[in-house]
Amino acid sequence: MKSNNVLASIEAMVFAAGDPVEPSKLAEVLNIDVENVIKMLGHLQASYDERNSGLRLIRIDGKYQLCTREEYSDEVRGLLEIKKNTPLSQAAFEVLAIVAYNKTVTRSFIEQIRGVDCSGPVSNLVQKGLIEEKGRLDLPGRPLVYGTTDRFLRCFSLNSLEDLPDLPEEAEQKDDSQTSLFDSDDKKDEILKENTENPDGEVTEE
Amino acid sequence: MKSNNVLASIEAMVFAAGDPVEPSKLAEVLNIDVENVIKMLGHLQASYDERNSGLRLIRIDGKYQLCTREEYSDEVRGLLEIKKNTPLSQAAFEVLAIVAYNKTVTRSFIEQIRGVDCSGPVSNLVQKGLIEEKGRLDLPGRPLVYGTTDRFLRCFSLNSLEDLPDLPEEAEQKDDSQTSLFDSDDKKDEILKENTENPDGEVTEE
Amino acid sequence: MEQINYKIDVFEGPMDLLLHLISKHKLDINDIPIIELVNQYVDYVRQMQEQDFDVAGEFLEMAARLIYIKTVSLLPKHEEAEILKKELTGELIEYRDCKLMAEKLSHQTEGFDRFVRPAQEGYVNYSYERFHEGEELLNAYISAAGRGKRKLPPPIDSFKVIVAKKFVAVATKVNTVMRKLWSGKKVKFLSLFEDAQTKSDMVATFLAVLELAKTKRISIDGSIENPSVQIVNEVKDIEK
Repeated sequence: MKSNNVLASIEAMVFAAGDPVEPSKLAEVLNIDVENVIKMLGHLQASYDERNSGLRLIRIDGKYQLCTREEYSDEVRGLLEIKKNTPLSQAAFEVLAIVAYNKTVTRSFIEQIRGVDCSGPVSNLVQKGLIEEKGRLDLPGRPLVYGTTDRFLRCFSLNSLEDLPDLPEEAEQKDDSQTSLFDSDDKKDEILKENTENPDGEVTEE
Repeated sequence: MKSNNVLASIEAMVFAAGDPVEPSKLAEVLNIDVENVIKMLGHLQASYDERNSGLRLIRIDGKYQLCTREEYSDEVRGLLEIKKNTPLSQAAFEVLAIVAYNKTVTRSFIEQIRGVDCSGPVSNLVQKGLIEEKGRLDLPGRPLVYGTTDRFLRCFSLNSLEDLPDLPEEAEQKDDSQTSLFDSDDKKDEILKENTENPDGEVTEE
Repeated sequence: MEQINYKIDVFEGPMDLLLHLISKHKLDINDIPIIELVNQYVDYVRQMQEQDFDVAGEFLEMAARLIYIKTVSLLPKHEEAEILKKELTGELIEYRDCKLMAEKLSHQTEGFDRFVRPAQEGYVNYSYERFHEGEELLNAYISAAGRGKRKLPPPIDSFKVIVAKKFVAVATKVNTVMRKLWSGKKVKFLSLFEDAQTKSDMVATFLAVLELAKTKRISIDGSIENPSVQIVNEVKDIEK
């Protein structure tokens, strides 16, 4: 490998790693001396600075990491704020609802109900602070259990999980006279209105 | 802000975002025209290529993302201790093809074409981030609808779904009595024309 | 017939197997010779069973479907058969295209060698800050869980019965029917079905009768409501 390519491959590795990387690890992968790697990292560092890149290569504790240059932190923050404020996806809403209505659940429980892998929405909700890990189940594999957070209660203006709107299935047990699929639309509106006092209504249709 | 600095701040933002970024969002933060941002992104793209960087700026579905150059995949895998790609299974490729060519589909649609249960490959592709939920159909059972992701486009080097490869000529010629799911639009017109002489043609669609 | 020695895992399902048989025997996908295809297919499925493969339900389902198409195409008026055949042809073409596209995709995977990274940390607190109504959660829950009765996928065990069910071959039924008629006496058509234990038993028996009638080894007469069947055989003729 030419030295130019070594430089580029170091750049690629440091980029993909995200976290700070030890030069010795890079040396191991490339099968070259650590001194050589450190020299290359120096070149890389200089080249980012010379061309006034928006990025820089920093050294922390002998490890190296790519990050944005502090001059642009306002812009970076601005962009990330916009991204952060994208509303919850339908998938995230459903996962959140399953966690909330069941208080504590494992991911596989959520996936069983939804019929699809839910690792994406689950970690998204954890990042947003709406659900959190509540421990592990004493089962093979010791699966993590998730529950909702105080932030969740605030975002949905709830005092506690007891305040969640009643589920229609409980309603069906109490009173199944209203479960017909053929309820007329205005009937449905009525039911929706009444739902606060009379949670028996059929509200499953959109 | 000088144009050089605009370039650097765009670089910083795209880097920090991780995911593909819409030029409109960059424009919003910088308070400049989208056209200008897109021009800058073009410059940035060229500068990564010219200096043989280990990174490149790619365009996916009108969005921009920084990623490592494929030449250095072995080194990156080595560092991240990722095994060489377990290639996708035949089933996974088939499911991807169906989802990609039809844009959004339910699992039962996929299963209808493949004639076998597809919950395994579908879940697997969701987990790999190559397809994702796009909502639910307003039908009994509220079936999930799947579509491809930006990651899918990146992994298959596509700018958008419009870039998907066409059907091979050979295949198109033989089956002109049937409307295939994968026909391009002008092909379909042809078939419609022919169908007048051959009214038995289309019986597979619901 | 040549020894069939496929490996089951080569096929993605019945459609895949059918496409394989069509190309192997150079059949015209736009005008499938259904009887030939049924025979090939059923032979293959039987091979799978003989080799102790855990034959998936889908393969048997397709066998039943093919046999049904074959049955109706043996009827004097076979418009239904034509429609069913067209339907199958359409599905096969769709699936063939799907395979072609899958093949194409599988040749452009260099993008899997590009790596990205997660968003840079430390700039933004990602805590959610929007406000919602509780109703939105209720609706989301109903969407996810259906009406609280959404059927979870049935456990694998529940398929055992179906998968393990013996697939009745028409060939064996031909022997059974012939044995019953061997005496040369007229036998009530319906009586042939008396010891049928399963639906596929009955279908196979019926097909066997049709096959035998077609090859003029038996004759069918009597009223439509209560036909009878008799062997047409040289031995009997000589005895006369």
